[in-house]
Amino acid sequence: MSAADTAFVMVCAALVLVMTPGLAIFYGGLTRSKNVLSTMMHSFFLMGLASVLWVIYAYSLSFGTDVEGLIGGLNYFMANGVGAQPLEGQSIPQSAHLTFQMMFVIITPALISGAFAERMKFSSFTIFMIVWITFVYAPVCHWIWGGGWLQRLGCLDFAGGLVVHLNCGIAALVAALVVGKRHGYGTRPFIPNNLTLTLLGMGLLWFGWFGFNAGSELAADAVAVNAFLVTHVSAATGCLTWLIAEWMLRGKPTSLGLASGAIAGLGSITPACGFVGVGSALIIGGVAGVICYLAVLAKDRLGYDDSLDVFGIHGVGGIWGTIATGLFASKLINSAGGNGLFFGDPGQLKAQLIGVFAILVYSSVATVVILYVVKAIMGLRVSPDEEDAGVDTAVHGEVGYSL
Amino acid sequence: MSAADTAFVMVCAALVLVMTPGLAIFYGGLTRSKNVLSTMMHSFFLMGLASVLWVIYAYSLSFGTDVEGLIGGLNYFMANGVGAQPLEGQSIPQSAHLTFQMMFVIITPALISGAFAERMKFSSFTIFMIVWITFVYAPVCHWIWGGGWLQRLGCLDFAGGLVVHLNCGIAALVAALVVGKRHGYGTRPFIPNNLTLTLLGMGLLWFGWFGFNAGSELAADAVAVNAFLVTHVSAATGCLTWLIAEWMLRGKPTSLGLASGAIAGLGSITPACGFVGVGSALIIGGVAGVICYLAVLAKDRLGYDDSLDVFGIHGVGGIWGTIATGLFASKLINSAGGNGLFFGDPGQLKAQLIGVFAILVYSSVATVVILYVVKAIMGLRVSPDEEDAGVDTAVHGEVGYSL
Amino acid sequence: MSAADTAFVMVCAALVLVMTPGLAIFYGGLTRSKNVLSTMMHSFFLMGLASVLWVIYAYSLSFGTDVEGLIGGLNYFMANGVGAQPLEGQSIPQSAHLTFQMMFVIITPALISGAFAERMKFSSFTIFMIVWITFVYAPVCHWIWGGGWLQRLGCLDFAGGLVVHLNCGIAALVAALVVGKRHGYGTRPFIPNNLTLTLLGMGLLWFGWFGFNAGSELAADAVAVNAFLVTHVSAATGCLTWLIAEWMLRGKPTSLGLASGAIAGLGSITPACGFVGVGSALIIGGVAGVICYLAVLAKDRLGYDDSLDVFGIHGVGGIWGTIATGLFASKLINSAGGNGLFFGDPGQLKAQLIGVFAILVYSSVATVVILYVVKAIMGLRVSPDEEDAGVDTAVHGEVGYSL
Amino acid sequence: MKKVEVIIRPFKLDDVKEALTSLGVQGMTVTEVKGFGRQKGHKEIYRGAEYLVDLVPKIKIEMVVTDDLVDQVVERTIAAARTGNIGDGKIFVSAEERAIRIRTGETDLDAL
Amino acid sequence: MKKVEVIIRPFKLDDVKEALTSLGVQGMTVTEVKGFGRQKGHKEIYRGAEYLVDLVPKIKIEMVVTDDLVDQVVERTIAAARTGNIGDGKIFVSAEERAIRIRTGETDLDAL
Amino acid sequence: MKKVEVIIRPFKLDDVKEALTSLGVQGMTVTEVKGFGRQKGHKEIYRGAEYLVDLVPKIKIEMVVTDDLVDQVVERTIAAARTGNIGDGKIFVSAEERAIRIRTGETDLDAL
Ligand SMILES: Nc1ncnc2c1ncn2[C@@H]1O[C@H](COP(=O)(O)OP(=O)(O)O)[C@@H](O)[C@H]1O
Ligand SMILES: Nc1ncnc2c1ncn2[C@@H]1O[C@H](COP(=O)(O)OP(=O)(O)O)[C@@H](O)[C@H]1O
Ligand SMILES: Nc1ncnc2c1ncn2[C@@H]1O[C@H](COP(=O)(O)OP(=O)(O)O)[C@@H](O)[C@H]1O
Repeated sequence: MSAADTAFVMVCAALVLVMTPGLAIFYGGLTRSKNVLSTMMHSFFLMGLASVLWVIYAYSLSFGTDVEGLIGGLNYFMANGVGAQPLEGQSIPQSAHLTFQMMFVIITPALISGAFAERMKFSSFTIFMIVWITFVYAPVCHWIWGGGWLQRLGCLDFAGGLVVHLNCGIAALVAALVVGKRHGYGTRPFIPNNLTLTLLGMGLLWFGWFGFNAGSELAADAVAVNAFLVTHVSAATGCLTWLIAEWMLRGKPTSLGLASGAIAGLGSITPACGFVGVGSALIIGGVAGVICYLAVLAKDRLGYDDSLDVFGIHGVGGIWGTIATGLFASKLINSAGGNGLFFGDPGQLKAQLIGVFAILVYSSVATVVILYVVKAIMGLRVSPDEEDAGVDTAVHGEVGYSL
Repeated sequence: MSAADTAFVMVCAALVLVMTPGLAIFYGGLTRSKNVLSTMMHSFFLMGLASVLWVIYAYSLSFGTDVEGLIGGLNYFMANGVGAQPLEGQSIPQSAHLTFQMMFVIITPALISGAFAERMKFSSFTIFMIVWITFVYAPVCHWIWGGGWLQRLGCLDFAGGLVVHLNCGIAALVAALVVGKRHGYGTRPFIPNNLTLTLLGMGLLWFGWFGFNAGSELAADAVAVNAFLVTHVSAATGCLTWLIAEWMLRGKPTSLGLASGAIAGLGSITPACGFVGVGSALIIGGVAGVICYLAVLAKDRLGYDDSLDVFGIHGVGGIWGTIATGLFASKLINSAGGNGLFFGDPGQLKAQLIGVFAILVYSSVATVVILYVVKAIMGLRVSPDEEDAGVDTAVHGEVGYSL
Repeated sequence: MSAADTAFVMVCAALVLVMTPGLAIFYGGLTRSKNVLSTMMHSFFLMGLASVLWVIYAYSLSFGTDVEGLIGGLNYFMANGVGAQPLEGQSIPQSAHLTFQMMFVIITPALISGAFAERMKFSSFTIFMIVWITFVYAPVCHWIWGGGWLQRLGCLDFAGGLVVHLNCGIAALVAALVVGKRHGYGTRPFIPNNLTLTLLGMGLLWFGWFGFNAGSELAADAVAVNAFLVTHVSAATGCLTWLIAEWMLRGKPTSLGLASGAIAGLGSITPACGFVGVGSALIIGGVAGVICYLAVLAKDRLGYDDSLDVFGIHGVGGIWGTIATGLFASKLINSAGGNGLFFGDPGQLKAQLIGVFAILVYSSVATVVILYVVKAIMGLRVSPDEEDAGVDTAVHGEVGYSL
Repeated sequence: MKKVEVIIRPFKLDDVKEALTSLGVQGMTVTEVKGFGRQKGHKEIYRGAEYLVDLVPKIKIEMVVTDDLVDQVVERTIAAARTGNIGDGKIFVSAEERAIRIRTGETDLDAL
Repeated sequence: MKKVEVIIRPFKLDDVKEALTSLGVQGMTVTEVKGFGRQKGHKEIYRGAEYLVDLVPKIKIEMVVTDDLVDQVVERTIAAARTGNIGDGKIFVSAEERAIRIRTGETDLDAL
Repeated sequence: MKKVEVIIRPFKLDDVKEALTSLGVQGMTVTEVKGFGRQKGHKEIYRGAEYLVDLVPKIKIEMVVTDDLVDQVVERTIAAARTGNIGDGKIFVSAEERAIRIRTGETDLDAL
């Protein structure tokens, strides 16, 4: 066991944890003020709910003894036997592995919640999330990181382009379609209630993302440093290119565009960060800022109400980043990784495309099934009156601001 | 000296430091907007005041050469001799120990300030805090962590259930009673001015608490990882059970309930986190969420104005956590700890109860004496007019928001 | 390579990164609400812009092979060759060094932006910053940290008193004069829109400053711990003395005074933190709180509109801290440092004064030239109408709050 | 000239504004207010404390119009703001004696 | 019908509201305003700058009532809102010509 | 007594307030409002969505004054609030029947 690696992973776990409050305010600031608390609660509530599921059984489903490449066994039920002893090939207590990964199972479903902000029933949200974590997050996590079939196939996902971003992004798209539009969407102005919150949230996300990406190396080595550096570079270029694209197309460089571009850059580099160098990161982030912006513009044409653009940013960013890993990965950066197309191995790109396809299909189908079942049993939306009054007072009995 | 442990403790000290701004906004968001700054200042001001007292003499009183088990000597006056050399049994420079512990002497009195928010005189607050840190915090810290009588007696407090939470909680209860109710308490609605601040504050507290609890091991080892993990688990169950209790009793799951439950879970696991496992943490946090909620409900019956529920959450949580340590502690988790009642040693529970009783008595009596003396000399409250106008403009000459 | 040092530096880099969002809200809260986003964008935008310049060429200009003591060569263009191999005398991958230093090139120009908040044109801001980073930041950084002439001369600047604080402070003063006053300055009240943001921003700055100062040791050793400790102590005394000065002179202890004093203390200890002990830090911070307060009062007499007091706090603090290093530095604290005047070496003070003088002259002259060129080409200010309407809607097409 | 004051549900603002401008109303002033009336409020809960909040958010629109426009204004406002549920709001009409446009000094009808 | 406009200290809102409803006033509209008058303001200090803020927070209540209620409304409001210190506020009464309830189209007294 | 309602640009508040107090106006009530009129609004952009915001921030000042002061109030307000650009605002004058000072019960002219 290495004390340095252990210290590093603990701190990185804390950094990933703080992304969820960061996300809560990032999302919270974007809704109308009558829904700011309900939006924030989605994220905060998952800090409770997902964590409890994780230590009880979801960690085991994800990382327990592999069953046919599809799912983990229940050998780690209730964190049984997860203690000071490192997993094979690791230099940190397994309890640190469980802890670090726990932060991912919080933020992934929290990201989805942006799709149905301002109208989802809290009870239905709770049930949906329990089922989604169990039947979507855990298996997908197992496939890619827990020794499942995609991992064996050589699909690379350093820190969660598939497990986290594409997974949440496509689930969000499905959820936006099934839950339906907000009342007044497209006809009335929906002005963010507090962009200072959103910008600060972006800052916390960027900060925490270092733990997310560099921490995924599970060791304080040069690969971790590289991941840290390229994460930053991609975020930086993402925010610049989104801003420039917007400035050219719409005439105004907005702070929300800046923030959105940073998240696009961060999401896109996530699968790649342990495998690509600085030059590639400049490209990955730069492309991310533009294509995610275009995806967001497309939404307004297509007319579905993915309220906080989860698919446009995380879905599209996750796809792009996973493919980019298949293009730009280099064994010079990480000998334990692979070579992408541009470094001589077209096979890596193929593995990445299979990964993208698999998650797109599985996560969308599973999410649609779950949502329709929940809808049939208990409905998904608050009543129209509650929606007009605002979810905060109607469901939670609170108001965000009394300034 | 271990560089890994040193790095870990420094980062943990930074994490504990950021809890105080977190607390400032947690508290600040809960008051009426005319008092938001004065409430935040209580916390921020202690980042200055308590730190200076600490390096000058309070560290020495707490950790200097033991005098009869009651107090430390003045051998570390002005941080004299506190340098690169580790303390016995530690692997970090003593200056790191002083630094890490300094963050605790900031947040403990800052927690108290929630009891008398919106009406305390700033000058009286200053004097009260100087005296309280000297005559309450320092001795209590010495008793339990500095080689004092409670430590010798075998009372376990891994990260501050007694020193921090019970200590501040009971002082807060006393202060609420001595300072008296806010004008209009119980008759007019007191609506939190900004729950987004409060929720973000909770997020920062949760984040920083990892440093608080895991850092208290002063080494990046498996015990620290365990502390980290169970801290998170207890926070998670605390927020769930408070929310559920509230949902059942009042019909609404509130975001403030969620946040309060998380703090209850965090406070309660604090003394136990280095000694108990995940299963126990699920129970400790789960019980904390319910009993702290009931304590808060009871306040409204009893009618005292502990404005931000410091006793209900930290006091009750501190008592519960300290007792729970006597129930659930296990040498399998930490061989340097003890076995609780459920692991075969009723003696541990006894030691814990003595600890609870000692701090309850000492801190309440000392706090009441200090407050009455300050009251006699200079009064404790702002004038009724100032209270109606708001402490922010009346005392500090500022307004929180000009949106 | 040391994993512990690497972990430490990565985490410190993350801490320094989070200072920029902290600064964004610190500054954002101080302007009028119609300019809150444009003010925050200045900082956030630099997270993108400065980072990209840094990895492409500015790191190389700063730390590339020395050319006549004046500038670095282009050997690290595009981070070429910056990888796992540590620089001489360091125990971390050079990529970690590049990463850590990247955070400094973000926050230094971001600090300047407070001088011309609420009126600067965004396009001109962008051009100004590109040129300033290239022609001011990079050479100054090289002189002092990259093996340039000031470093050879023995001028000490542990973490950026000259490179960051004095450099930005004097540039800010110049910028305030060249850009000119805000419309209505001195005649209409300019009330901060949201001091809760400002206070939280101060908290994040304080938190991140640990990474800034302790991380500058690039190793998790006793010098780093000392830097950490004295940083905190100086911040603490700074906030106390500013508050007391204000209380005595104006009759009110303000939360903004508290926050400003903390920043003054932090800025002032920055060059000294690796070389001075706790006692000296008490003095450095205490003096900083008073003289920066007086500098801010003087501004209102002199009548220039350094809107967020960048010169008064960072400029004056940077000068004081750099001189104080020449007074209080001690080889007992850091054998790799020097002895200040009070520890027997007047030569150190001389070196410090040369450093102060050099940066004052170079940065002010270069900044004035750059600004006049940009002004001639494209102007510096938004139109009077845009200024009255607010930069947020006029330039960025957004509003900060819709509560 | 008459002053027409309209109190409506916040989310109806755009509809009412549109209805009025299409009528030829060239200016109006909008205020965020809280209304107390038959519409019942909601419960808010903060830890132990429970409050019945009986002030609900409303929008007040004030416009000064020529006498002959009043009836149409009332009619169109009702059409645009009505949901049929309690709390739709009120319209009040009162006399206005003078109006002046600051920019030009024009008065009365010319000032509207 | 008369329109009664009341300007009071913010913390008196609940008392006044209660006094008025007990009188039978069924509706009112509340606005957060700032008042300038004899009550002196306070000093605000932001770093070097010092401002005298002479606009103090007040609450404005507007209600349209039948003529016969006016005297009682005035009386009760005074009783509830008075502290005796400068800044207690004002009551203004003016004529209102028409009132319409949007929900039902009822007019005048029926609309209140 | 007349009620004068003035709608101005926010940044003109101090100038207008000063002009009025120098005239002897002893009290006024200020509200933050949004105005719709000839002044065109601005575009806001939030990711894909683009809105034309045609409500611009304005300040409303209400004051009740004696009849003989009205002309001067109008004149001075225009002088202080005018920029000459579209959106300078309006002044409206209407009759006020009664005024009462809550603190003392004084009425009408004595109450102002
Ligand atoms: N007498 C009144 N004077 C002034 N405003 C009133 C009066 N009655 C109602 N209002 C306003 O009209 C709003 C709607 O009235 P309410 O009685 O709730 O519903 P409805 O108009 O459907 O009868 C109230 O919230 C209040 O703002
Ligand atoms: N002439 C006026 N017209 C409109 N509002 C007024 C007038 N005079 C006073 N007010 C309002 O009444 C409030 C209280 O008035 P003030 O002169 O401070 O105290 P008092 O009512 O006790 O004499 C002011 O803050 C202002 O809002
Ligand atoms: N008929 C009206 N009734 C009430 N308020 C009006 C009316 N017309 C204009 N206003 C107010 O006056 C403001 C300025 O009017 P506008 O037409 O934009 O410019 P100008 O006064 O220069 O002609 C508007 O924003 C609105 O608040």
